[in-house]
Amino acid sequence: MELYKNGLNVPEILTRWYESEKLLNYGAFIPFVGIVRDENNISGLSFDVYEPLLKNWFENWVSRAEKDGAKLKFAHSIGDVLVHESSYVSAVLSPKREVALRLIVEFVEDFKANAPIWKYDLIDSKRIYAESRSKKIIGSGLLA
Amino acid sequence: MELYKNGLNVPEILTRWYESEKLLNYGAFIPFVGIVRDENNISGLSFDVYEPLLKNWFENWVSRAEKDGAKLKFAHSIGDVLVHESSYVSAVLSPKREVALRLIVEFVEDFKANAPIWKYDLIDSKRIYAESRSKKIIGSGLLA
Amino acid sequence: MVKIEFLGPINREAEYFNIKNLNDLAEILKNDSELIDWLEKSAVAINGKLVFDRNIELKSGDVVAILPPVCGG
Amino acid sequence: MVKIEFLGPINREAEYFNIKNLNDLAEILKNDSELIDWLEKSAVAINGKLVFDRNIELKSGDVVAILPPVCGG
Repeated sequence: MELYKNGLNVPEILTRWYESEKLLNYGAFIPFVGIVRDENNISGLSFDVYEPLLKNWFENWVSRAEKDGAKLKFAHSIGDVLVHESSYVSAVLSPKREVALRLIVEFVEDFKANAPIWKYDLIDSKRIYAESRSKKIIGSGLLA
Repeated sequence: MELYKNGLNVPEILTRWYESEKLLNYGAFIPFVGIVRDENNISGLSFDVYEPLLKNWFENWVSRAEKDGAKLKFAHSIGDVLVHESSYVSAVLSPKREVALRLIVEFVEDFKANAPIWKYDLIDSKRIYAESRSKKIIGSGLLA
Repeated sequence: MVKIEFLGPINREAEYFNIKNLNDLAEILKNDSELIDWLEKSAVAINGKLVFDRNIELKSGDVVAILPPVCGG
Repeated sequence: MVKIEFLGPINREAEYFNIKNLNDLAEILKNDSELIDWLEKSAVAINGKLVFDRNIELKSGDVVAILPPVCGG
């Protein structure tokens, strides 16, 4: 798991992951790159991350992928990421194409639903919580 | 569509695709990289390509993706590709994550089933048609 | 003392309480009008692990995190 | 003349025939014992497009490709 302040260096990350894994006999390498879109008059997005739980969430996914003989990679931004920069890169490596395609879908969808990361729109230099796009984590309401 | 003799330069391809598309307001970039596995005592794989039909097949997919607001990329090897090198890279770009995840699965699966590419195992410097892993193209048997 | 962290958009300094479990914490926090809306939509982690039971015993040094709705990527 | 290409593992030089459609081609090729197994599992393209009808009219200069089972990637 890799966390970086501000936008990600996508070519560096993808090249490093590919070069470090290509001799390990995985047949399929499927990255997912999230790029900040120019929309809603934002100048960018900003992110808070709760690292202890994120680490835990990711390690659970690593174990789950290992049972399928697959490996996962994950990088995310902290702080401001401007429009057309990237805030999120993950990847699945697997001996089997079918497993890799299934896992990248499941992993990215679960990331969206449960990774402890908070998103803000950057508008007029202000940080506005993206509440309507946010999702309650499983188990929410425990203290209500 | 890009065809190359022998193994692909994956970092160059992914970097070029990312850099050329990142300003075009796609939110998700999902590459698929196929790496030749060390198995069955092969030294590598070898490929024949029928370029006129491949071009046609790919252009149909480009049109289909455009209807969803998405873009497709495709690179493949011709000739010999050694173990741990890559023979196939494709990618989907889309404003929406869900569309990109769906398309990469559909595109890669249809590629496997219908792209006019023939695969051979390289064993003891001989080229052996990978018949048992090959699939009949839709419409096969027309002349039988 | 148990440390309570309010994450992301709750935007509030951590606080320390002498509590035995999450029932105690709920009793304290429900009187805080700033927090009441957040509690309904927030999950809870103890020492970096999500929990789903208010009766889990807390000890001094534990860290409880209040996790509002998320949106990574 | 219509050019017939035998692709991939069929591993055979192209041939030229004076034919009006794929029925004519099937008549010629079915007598070739080397090809008979390939025809059952091969698809057919005319000028780079897959076809599914043996009655499509062929004209001189057309290229017919015989496409055995594929496995890209």
